[in-house]
Amino acid sequence: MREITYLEAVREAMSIEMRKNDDVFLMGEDIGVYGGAFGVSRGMIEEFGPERIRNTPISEAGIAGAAVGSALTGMRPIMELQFSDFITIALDQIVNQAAKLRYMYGGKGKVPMVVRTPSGSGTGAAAQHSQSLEAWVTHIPGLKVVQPSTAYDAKGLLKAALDDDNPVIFYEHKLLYKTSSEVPEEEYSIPLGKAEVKREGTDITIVATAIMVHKALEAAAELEKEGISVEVVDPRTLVPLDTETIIKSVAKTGHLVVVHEAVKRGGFGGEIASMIAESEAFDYLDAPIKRLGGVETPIPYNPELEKAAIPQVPDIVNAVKETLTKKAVAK
Amino acid sequence: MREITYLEAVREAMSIEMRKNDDVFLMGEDIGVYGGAFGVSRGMIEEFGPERIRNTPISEAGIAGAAVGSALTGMRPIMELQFSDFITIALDQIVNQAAKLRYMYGGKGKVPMVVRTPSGSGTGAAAQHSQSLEAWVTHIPGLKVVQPSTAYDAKGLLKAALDDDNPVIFYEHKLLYKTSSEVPEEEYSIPLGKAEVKREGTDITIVATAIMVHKALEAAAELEKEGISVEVVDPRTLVPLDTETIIKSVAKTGHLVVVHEAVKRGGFGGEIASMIAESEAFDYLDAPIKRLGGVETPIPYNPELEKAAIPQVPDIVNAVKETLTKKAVAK
Amino acid sequence: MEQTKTLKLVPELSNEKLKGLYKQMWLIRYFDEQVDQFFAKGMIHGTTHLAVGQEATAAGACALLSDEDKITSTHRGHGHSIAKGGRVDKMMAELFGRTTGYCKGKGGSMHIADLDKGNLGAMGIVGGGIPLAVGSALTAHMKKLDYVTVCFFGDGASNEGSFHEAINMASIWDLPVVFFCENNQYGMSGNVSEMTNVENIADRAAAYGIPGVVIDGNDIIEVINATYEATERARLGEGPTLIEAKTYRWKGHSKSDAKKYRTRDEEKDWRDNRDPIKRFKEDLVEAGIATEDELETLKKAAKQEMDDAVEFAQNSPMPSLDELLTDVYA
Amino acid sequence: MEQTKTLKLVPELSNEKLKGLYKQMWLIRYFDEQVDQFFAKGMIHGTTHLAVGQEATAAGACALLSDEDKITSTHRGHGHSIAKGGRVDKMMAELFGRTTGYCKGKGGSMHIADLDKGNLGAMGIVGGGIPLAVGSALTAHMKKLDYVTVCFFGDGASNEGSFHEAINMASIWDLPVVFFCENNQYGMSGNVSEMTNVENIADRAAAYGIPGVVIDGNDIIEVINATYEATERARLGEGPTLIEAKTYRWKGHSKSDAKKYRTRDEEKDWRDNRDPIKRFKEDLVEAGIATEDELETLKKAAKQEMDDAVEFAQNSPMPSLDELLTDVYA
Ligand SMILES: Cc1ncc(C[n+]2csc(CCOP(=O)(O)OP(=O)(O)O)c2C)c(N)n1
Ligand SMILES: Cc1ncc(C[n+]2csc(CCOP(=O)(O)OP(=O)(O)O)c2C)c(N)n1
Ligand SMILES: [Mg+2]
Ligand SMILES: [Mg+2]
Repeated sequence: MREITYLEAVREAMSIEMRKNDDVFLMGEDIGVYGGAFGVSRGMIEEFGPERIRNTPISEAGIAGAAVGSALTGMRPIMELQFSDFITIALDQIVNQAAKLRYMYGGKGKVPMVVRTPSGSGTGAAAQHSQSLEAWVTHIPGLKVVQPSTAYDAKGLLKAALDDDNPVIFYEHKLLYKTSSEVPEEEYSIPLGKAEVKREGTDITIVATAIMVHKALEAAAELEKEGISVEVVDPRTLVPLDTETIIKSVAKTGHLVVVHEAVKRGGFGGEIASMIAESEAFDYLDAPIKRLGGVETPIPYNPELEKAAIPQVPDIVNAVKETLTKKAVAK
Repeated sequence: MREITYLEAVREAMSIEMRKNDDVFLMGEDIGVYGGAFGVSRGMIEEFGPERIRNTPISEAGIAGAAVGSALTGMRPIMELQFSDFITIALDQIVNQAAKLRYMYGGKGKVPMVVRTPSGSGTGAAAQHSQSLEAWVTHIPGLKVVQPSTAYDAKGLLKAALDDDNPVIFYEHKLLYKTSSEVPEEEYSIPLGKAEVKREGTDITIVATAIMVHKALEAAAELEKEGISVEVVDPRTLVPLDTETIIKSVAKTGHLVVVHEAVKRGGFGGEIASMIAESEAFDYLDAPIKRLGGVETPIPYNPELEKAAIPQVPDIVNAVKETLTKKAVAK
Repeated sequence: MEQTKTLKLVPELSNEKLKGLYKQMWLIRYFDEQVDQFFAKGMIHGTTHLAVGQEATAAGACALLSDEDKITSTHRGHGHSIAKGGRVDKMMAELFGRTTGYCKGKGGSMHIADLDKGNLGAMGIVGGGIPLAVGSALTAHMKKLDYVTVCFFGDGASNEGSFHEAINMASIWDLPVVFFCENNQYGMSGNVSEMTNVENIADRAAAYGIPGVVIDGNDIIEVINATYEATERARLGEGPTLIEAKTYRWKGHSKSDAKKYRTRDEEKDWRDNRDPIKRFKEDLVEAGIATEDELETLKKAAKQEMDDAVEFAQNSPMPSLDELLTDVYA
Repeated sequence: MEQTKTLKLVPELSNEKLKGLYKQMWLIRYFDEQVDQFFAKGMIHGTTHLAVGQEATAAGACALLSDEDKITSTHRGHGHSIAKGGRVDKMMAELFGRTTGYCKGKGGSMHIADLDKGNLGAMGIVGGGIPLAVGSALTAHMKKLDYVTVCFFGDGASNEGSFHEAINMASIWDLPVVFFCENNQYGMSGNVSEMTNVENIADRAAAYGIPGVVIDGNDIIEVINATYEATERARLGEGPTLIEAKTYRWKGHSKSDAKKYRTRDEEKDWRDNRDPIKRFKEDLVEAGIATEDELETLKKAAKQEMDDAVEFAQNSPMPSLDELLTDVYA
């Protein structure tokens, strides 16, 4: 099968949908001839024109609100939020309006919109352009939250997000944009709420999201050399979360490491770890759960510091080893 | 000792500080003759005048940014955010500026500001005026997060927040405003990062925040009748978090229930529970950790539904009983 | 059309329609006065924001809108809802938290919506509805539908960033939306003259290159005319208009308000000398459109409608607890 | 003062000062051209926003500010930093991520700050610095200090809600702040004429009842005069001014930009016919303030300063990993 990049997969999913459904359109800053800050929509204005590839002023709250209003009245907008850090400006419309309207209105109306936004560090863009704030939106009933880790997943999950009648926040990792995988040309949908076991293993489960899936796989390959069999689970969507697949894996391996790029404190790893600590899998846990996440600092500019701010392959390798040696004592 | 309300305690802490330090001032919507939406600043404009009790336009981003800028240049602003739900509008200035400036500037400058804001449900104000979003700010390095549960704590913690050279988000629970406790007239400070054991017990630990502290205490009193000895720990500050006190308690009781009003999914309870699941206390756990939090819905208007949306005393009682009966099997 | 000339009405409105508006204004007033009493008696929980004294803006701005046309409303939205065709029984039931309410008891006073009638809903976030209205107008523009969206907001809301971002977007895209500012002189407590440095909120239209119009919001005829012109302009694809209607809320901001930020004299002046209902009544009588008696009958009918609504609400069932978890996702 | 008359300067500036500004403009240009090259060669990581072609706004607006006066800067802030007294060696070291940089390598191109010199810092959030500048002005107002704050932002930023909220607040409180819009015609790619519906950003001053001034941002004399008047007004307690300086960025928005949104002809026109440095040079020579030779010497000195800065930066140490966890809390 042909390989395309994650970036192309996102573009393809949007384009296929836009060809079929006039209600779908893309709105955001510099998404026209510029093609978006990361080039995701490059070429789309040429195909779909400026009405449907709608360049906006630099007005994140306005764009988000316009997306909500158009969704409520029959369109299916895709909003490109140029950097996910800027959700700080758009949040009122996303959290207080999009997520709540249907409930507040007693089940009337719906807000089928997708907020696509690049997140993560590694580009040297420093503290205000490198955050991973997905935990915020997972906390809000009414929203769905997606974090694809591969080109294949990106295309299929975006299709599902576009088909969904609810507001979906779709996190694209900047460093994944140029990664490739086999992606069918035709459309397909990956249901929201289905995790994928990206690698099977028996000794320990690593639940990893976005770019950390790849680092976990690298770590797993290294650990294999030492005879440690690692299972890597990629939740793919944080809301809804496929707790079943995660619990099943942990029940099998008895060990859990959770890894995300977002700051550890208050990150979604806490949700995953506690979900396990509350679940029947707790009884199968042979060692404390280990979470890896970003350190408690803003993302620094210097490239070496920047790397040190988030989990790297050796950190995952170490976490696995520590977990496997630290058997539960008292129980 | 005299008793005053939580609301009065907050006002007193501000007033004492403002009498001593000209750099401290209060800024927010309707805090002047109106006295603030909940009456916290009532009477203050009469004492301190309109320059220091500074009524603002309805411009949450502007107010927050003005607070940041004034803090950076030598003032010590207190911002009253009328409802904590509106942090959605102020967040860019709080998260991308206040929290990060010092780090981005390589350790130069400081942003000594306090954002005081009422949170929580129970007033019938529905989905957009009843949230508990404190988990968001706990995720942001550079911020401190405080959640007092009593008048005494409110006064002492606010003093510490005002003395702190960093941005502090200070959550006041609306339903606690009218609760009273003994509060010294003179000033005192409760260090940020010190939990308090609000009730000692031996069978199980409940970590509860804000109004849930009181519900946990009620539950503990009921459970005592059945011979169950509950320890209630109030972290008081979420960032920094006094992990030591919590771990010590869990190591002692071997059982943990975490309760907060915020929506369970993605709430700070996940951080507390996973912190324990990762710590040495894990080995002492005799049953899975149980988290209680708000259900996964916006807060509804109808008062019965509204109550059902967040943990109540019987829920806590049940959670404790369940935890105590559900012993770990496999370990 | 002798009488409409006397009324200085620009669009043509039948006498029936005008009398209907008169009754509607009473319905709005009765509704909010009833709510006020229920709150005072502790029969309704939560909070509420009453528009007594502002009946002409809601009724006038919606007078010519069809069910296809949309509005976005605010925390002070009962009047908008009624004016856009909302049923007072379902509204009152909502305030009582009943299943028969517009939101099945889940939204309450601040979130009444009636999508079938084009009421996109009341928003509790000040300024929150403005970008939403632009989105609604964007749909009309993109789908080539000819509805207009009238966006209500207050003087206080005009200081929110959302006002600026949204109006700018509407202005560059010439969207069919009317920004209708009900300047009732105050936010919660801040007087507009302290909170802005301009004489009129409508002056802000200059920042977007769109028309800004100042009208007497207590004169329903002026409101109808200005909204008519703005909606016509919008439907022709000429873009948005910012209308500022000067008015006054007679009651406090919300259920508990000592109103220290203004004088009783000021209140009395507006109440005695600028009552929008009284004014419309005089206009109708002078123009020979209706007699005092006829108008009295309409007023009584409004009262009856309210009484029925209250009965409906009070006799409606409370939602079951199962309702808590439904309606989150579509 | 024959020459200043010829220069149409309103405030008095010594010849030395004027020549210093000329050198400073070159320093700004050399700095950004150097950065451009380093990026092209992959010697600097991250991204950067260059202000080549906009030297007159930074240099002119800061020309009369003291170290007590403050500025807030933007993602395109190297020029502001230099103009406010920043050292190019520490700036370049910052871009190289070195400990000797302004932010010890933690901030990079987008976050250079120099609090001692009154540079409150570059903000990567478009519009993010505007409320911050208002806060700085509020400090001056409350502490009765007589510094002014000059707030730089772009045409694109004027569509952010923060612009609106912040200027409104400054206007009602008459704060000593100058809102200085560098209208370089584009945001990242959006032309100002597509993204606003007004002829001038300065027209937006009408929404706040403050003066709005349009100037040629490539004529440093106009920039100095307008900023002088605005700062004088601010210091007298008369409140803020919105200055819009029309200018143009010669380079792309950031390190990767195919510039499809504009023509090469347009670029050439600005470059050939409206170069702010060339223009200032001609003015200085015509006014008899400096000879061509003198100016050439200054230009060379600027180049030398840059070369030294690069050497300093390249020879500076990288931060140790321990630095990661420091400086989060005060
Ligand atoms: C974003 C936000 N800020 C503050 C509030 C609290 N609040 C509710 S109504 C109100 C005053 C609004 O004033 P205005 O826009 O003039 O409308 P009015 O109440 O006069 O109808 C305020 C401050 C809110 N609901 N939302
Ligand atoms: C809130 C926010 N939105 C978007 C961006 C991405 N961005 C960086 S610079 C820029 C263009 C800014 O245009 P303008 O204000 O005119 O300044 P200029 O770049 O022309 O100097 C954009 C969209 C950002 N950094 N912050
Ligand atoms: Mg008002
Ligand atoms: Mg620009």
